[in-house]
Amino acid sequence: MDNQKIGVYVCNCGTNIKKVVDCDEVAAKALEQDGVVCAKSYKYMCSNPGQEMIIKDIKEQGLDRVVVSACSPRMHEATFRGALAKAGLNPYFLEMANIREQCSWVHVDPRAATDKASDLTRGAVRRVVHHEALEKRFVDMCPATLVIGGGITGLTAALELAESGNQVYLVEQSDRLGGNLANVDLTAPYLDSARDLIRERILRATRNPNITVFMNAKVESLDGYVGNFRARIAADGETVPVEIGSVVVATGYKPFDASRVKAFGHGTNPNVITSFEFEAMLRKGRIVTGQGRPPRYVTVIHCVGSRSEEFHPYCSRVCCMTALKYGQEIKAALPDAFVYDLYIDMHAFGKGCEDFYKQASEIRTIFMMFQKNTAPQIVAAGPKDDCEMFLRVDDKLSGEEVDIPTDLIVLMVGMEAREDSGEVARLVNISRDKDGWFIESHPKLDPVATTTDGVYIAGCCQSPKDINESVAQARAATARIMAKIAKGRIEVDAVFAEVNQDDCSGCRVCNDLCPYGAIDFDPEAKRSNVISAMCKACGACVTACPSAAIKGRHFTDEQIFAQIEGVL
Amino acid sequence: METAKKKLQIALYWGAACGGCDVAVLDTNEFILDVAALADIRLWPIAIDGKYKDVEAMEDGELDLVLFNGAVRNSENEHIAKLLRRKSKVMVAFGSCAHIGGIPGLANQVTKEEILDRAYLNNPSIEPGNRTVPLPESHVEAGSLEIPYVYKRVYKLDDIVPIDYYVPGCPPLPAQIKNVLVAVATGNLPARGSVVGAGHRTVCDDCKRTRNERKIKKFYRPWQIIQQPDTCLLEQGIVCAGSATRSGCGVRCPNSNMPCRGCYGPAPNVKDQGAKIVSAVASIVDSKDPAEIDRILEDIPDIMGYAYRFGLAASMLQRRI
Amino acid sequence: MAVQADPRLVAELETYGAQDVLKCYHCGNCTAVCPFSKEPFIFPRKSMRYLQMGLREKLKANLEPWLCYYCGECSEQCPREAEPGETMMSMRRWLTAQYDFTGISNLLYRSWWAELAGILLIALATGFGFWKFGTSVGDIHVYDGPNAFLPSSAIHAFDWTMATILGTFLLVNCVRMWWMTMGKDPRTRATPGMYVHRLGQLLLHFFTQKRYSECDKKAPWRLHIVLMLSYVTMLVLIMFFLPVVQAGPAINWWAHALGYAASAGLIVTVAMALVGRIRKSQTHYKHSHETDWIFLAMLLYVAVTGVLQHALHRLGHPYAANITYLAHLMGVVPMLVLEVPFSKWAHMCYRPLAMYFAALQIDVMEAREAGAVPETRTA
Amino acid sequence: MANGFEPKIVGFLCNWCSYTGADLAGTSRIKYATNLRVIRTMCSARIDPTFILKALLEGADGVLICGCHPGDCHYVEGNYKAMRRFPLLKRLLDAYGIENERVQLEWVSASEGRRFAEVVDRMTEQIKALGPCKVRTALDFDMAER
Repeated sequence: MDNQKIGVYVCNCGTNIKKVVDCDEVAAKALEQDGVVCAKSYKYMCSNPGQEMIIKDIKEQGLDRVVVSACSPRMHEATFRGALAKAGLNPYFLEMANIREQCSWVHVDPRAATDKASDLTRGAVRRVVHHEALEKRFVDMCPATLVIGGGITGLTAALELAESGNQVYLVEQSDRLGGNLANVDLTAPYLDSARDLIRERILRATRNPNITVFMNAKVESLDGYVGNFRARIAADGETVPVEIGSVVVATGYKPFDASRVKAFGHGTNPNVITSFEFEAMLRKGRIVTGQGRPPRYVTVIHCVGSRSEEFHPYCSRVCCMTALKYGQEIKAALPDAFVYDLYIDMHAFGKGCEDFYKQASEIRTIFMMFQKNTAPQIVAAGPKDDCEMFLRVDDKLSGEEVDIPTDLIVLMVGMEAREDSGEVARLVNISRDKDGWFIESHPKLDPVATTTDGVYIAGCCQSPKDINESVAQARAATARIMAKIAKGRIEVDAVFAEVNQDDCSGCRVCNDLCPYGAIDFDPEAKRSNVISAMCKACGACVTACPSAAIKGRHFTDEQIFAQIEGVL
Repeated sequence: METAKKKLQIALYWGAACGGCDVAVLDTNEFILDVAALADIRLWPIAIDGKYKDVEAMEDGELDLVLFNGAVRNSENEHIAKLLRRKSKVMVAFGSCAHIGGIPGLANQVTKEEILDRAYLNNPSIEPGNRTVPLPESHVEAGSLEIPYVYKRVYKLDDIVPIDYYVPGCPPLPAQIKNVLVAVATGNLPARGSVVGAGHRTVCDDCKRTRNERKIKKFYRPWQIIQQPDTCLLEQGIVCAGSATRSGCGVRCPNSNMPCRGCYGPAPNVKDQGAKIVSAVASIVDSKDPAEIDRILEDIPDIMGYAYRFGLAASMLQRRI
Repeated sequence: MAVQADPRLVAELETYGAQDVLKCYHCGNCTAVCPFSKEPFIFPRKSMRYLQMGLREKLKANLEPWLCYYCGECSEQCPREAEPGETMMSMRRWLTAQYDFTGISNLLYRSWWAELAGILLIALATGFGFWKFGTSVGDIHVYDGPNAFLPSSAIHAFDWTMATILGTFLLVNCVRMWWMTMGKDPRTRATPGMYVHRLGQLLLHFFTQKRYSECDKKAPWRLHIVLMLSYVTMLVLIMFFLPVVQAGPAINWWAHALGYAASAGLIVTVAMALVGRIRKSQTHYKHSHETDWIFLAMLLYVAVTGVLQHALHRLGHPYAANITYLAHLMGVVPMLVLEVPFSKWAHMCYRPLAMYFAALQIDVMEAREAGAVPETRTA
Repeated sequence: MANGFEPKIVGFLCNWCSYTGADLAGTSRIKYATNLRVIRTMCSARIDPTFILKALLEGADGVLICGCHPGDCHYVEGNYKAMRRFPLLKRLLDAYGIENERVQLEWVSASEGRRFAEVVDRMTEQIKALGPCKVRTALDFDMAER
């Protein structure tokens, strides 16, 4: 440890870091540290010239440890590890100090920010001294995949995989395939029939010999790790164990319960229906009021349960275009009917959607804008009025409170996370956001992977989305899976916990702490052991081990102690 | 046993200690006679007479071995420790107090003033109105009398003088004492700074009780529960420090149906024994509800007493601030 | 107070020339680009909104269509091609019909064949009447002086009679306009002092269309002012100096010079407007309601026949001049009867009145605010 | 008191939630106090009570422990382990005479950049009010003078 040669690289990130942090000073201070043989400040460390600089120094100056003070390691740790590897150095001899996201971007005082950056860099230098060379591990990749959810997303994923020759276990909770889309009439904005879209896929899926469909089924348990999962599927009163390499979660969404919005009286007023109830009418080909006659005035209300403080703050994304579609479908069926469209904001961002919005105007949909967090009020009609009721709207565009004649109200119910999303999340070990949607690995760069290797999310279980987006995600997930299948074996992280058998006394404190069951106890030897392939490196056992016999690789006590000393 | 060219010169002394370590040396039974035959015991207040000036008269390094038990609590402890260090080739911190502060170390939770107050002023056994407090220096007719000066806190021995070896235990297991003496006699010693006369794992390694599932819903003090004789005490909710305590004691306490209190100090790689006990014991509490967790943990009284029964002076933070 | 929406209003306005009203999605570009859109008269977006929602009463009380001169910039900027400019135009037509108590206006705007039939009917009646009258009092071969076929004194008297009748109709409609926009709503009631104070506005806008000149595009204003001044000159000459104008055959330059200039102005501007509408050369010419064509055609016809009868008389063809004069009258009378109180011509009153009322509404608002501020604070 | 005193706070942050939340505060350019020095762990379950003692020993004026909200752990239930250890650790620290506010446990999710900034600001203010932590000076003093 005494003869280590550490290189410290302070990134300016253009001006992102430099405008607050004196990068030259950080580098100069780093150079005073024991073991640091070179310290440089550079415009963009992540750029090719930046990486080349590190590689060159490793080769020419014989660096054996590298500290990069730059952005968050969540951003570029992989980049710089790659640079180390390219220079022939074990990639784990890298440590990053986060002086952008957690320093220059959040502070304004250059003196304090520079001091903090120096402290963080010192912590990294002290830590990297204790880094050890770690080797990547490889495990076999089972080519079968478990797809949870038989909606358009799950079906697409299953077909994509099966038609490439891979075994798929498709688990559907209900007694039919097709999911929510099976309840829809036409789709926006091109007015294709949902039935056509879904039926063909169901047929192909049920006929494909590579797909085993489990109906009325549930995944009871999922163990193992990427490439080597074991699931138990409960269907028809029995439990089927399957071995799979990957999991696609495509559990979809649940329509918002409109009766929760008391003002509309859904469930008590027969002329107030949800978009899904209206779809059923459209599929039957008969639009009627609760009184059984064709409506003269139909009012479509957007954002029921969405974009509201009381219910869900997010936009459900598909309701706006669906509402416009209703204008088209109503006018086609009842040319003399008036269609009111009550919205908060019109979200018409998809391909063809702005045109579709314009078309809705052209066919004389009457648009009204109401205030967020308010609900239009139903007002009784008088005997002389030719409508069932009035809807009182505080129209934002005119500032007027307007009573609009209405026979039938269609509530555009938003999407919400299914009640069982928490259960599913625990089952496959992924996280949910505050609204219950599953969280992706990276919102921009890794939208279908999750923080659990080998588990992918696609479609509306991740967040509300359109059919095309769901299908795209299903295909993205399958592409990721097939890439792994093609390789045959997969690399797993070299970071995991290991029990030093010489130190373990078999106290078994750690045994029940592992959520992955990766700790094995040998009753003969009275020693515990971590099965490294199953370990996800949380470190719970490392911390609990009262005899410090478990080492959390890359997060050892020594490394963290050194970092504590360094930052203070 | 081979006769040395020259008899081994040894001394045994005590600092802030109870005397148990000295008794433990005697507990080696007949072996002590071998020791006497093998070595010149130059100082051992509990067994033979000896004065400071005898020690002061020795050449530096004249003693081959000093077994110093007890922590450092006052100026006398420090003085004699430094003196013996100078006169000895090998100085061993003998027993928990010298090793890690021991029971006296628990006094680091309170101030010297609080201790004096409790011991000499406000205590039910003190006659009301008695305000006698020992002073470092008293003036009497014959002149000035001095007694050792009590320090503000307790130090483990190596805070005061460099130590060559540590023999843990409260007291050290007689069998281990034998091993140490034999090792010194034969020169078969490990690297300086090592713990000798102990194992390198934890008490659990030697414990015969069976260990199964680690999930605790309730903690008990030993007298609150009827024990399963063959089952791990911790598993039964009795806070046992065995899993966080260096092995070598012979599992004396758990074998006597009492939980380990940690006298052998932390396991070799552990930096802070109490923190590890806290971490291990709390980890296996079987609840996810903060209120319930609090309730369960409340059954552990006196956390310092459990975490640092012997090791407070050697813990990271060493004392109450 | 909630107001009731009438989804049928848009369709109603469409018969007045409104187009693509529902395409508007209220981005407000039109309002942003309009040089006249200022608090409290924010248009055309708000008027579009009232119309889309079918707030009939709101629209009736609305002065804003009259504050617009249709430069067309709003329609040009509209991302939805919702034609706000043309919608404002159609609202002016609709408002004209609303102000009119007879219902004639409504009929004329909604049915071009009714208008044509009306014109034809009045023309025939006029022709027949004057023929009977001319042949009974004079000789068709005599244009001027004793025994003249259509003596200027008689025509003069007829003009004044007609002006009185039409003026009455127009006045009633103007009063109705006042009621709808100012009188009905207690919040827009101005004090007599305010009415006197702002009277200058009425005259200013009547004679100069000062506001029109403030549009970013100046050419339409120029054309309009020439046309309007030519018309007014002609009106003054005819109403007050008809005997002088008609006397001859010698040319009386002090009167005739004005007449020639006015005639030339009329013919040229009307022709330009017609060509513009045919070619759709500018935004405000893009959409032409039937009434626009009829109005321009009649104006051109009247100007041309007026000039022609004058020329024939001066050139010494009294017979031809009289026949042309009769034809001229057959155009003038229906044009004035239908246009002045019931159609396009009425805007010469409504527009300056609207400017006047708008100024008053601002006064009322300011007065109310000045008085109301402390009240709301304590409340 | 402690005029101009700028405490040093060591933060142990879970990689998946609070560390990401701290990154989010950065990408959102939310400003907060400069006193925190972050050490990343993969899970709050890895945050050993020893680390907290070590930080205090090395002169930290405060220690912030952040994990995922209960029920939302990347490692299923690692944060519950942190939750269980914390009260016992607090009792230990209390016995050591360490003020309650010096060591805090907060649940901050990956989406709570603003909350993270608020937690840091609040804690910095609390520790500024407390003044410097005396552990380091006390132990140095012990060695200099008995």
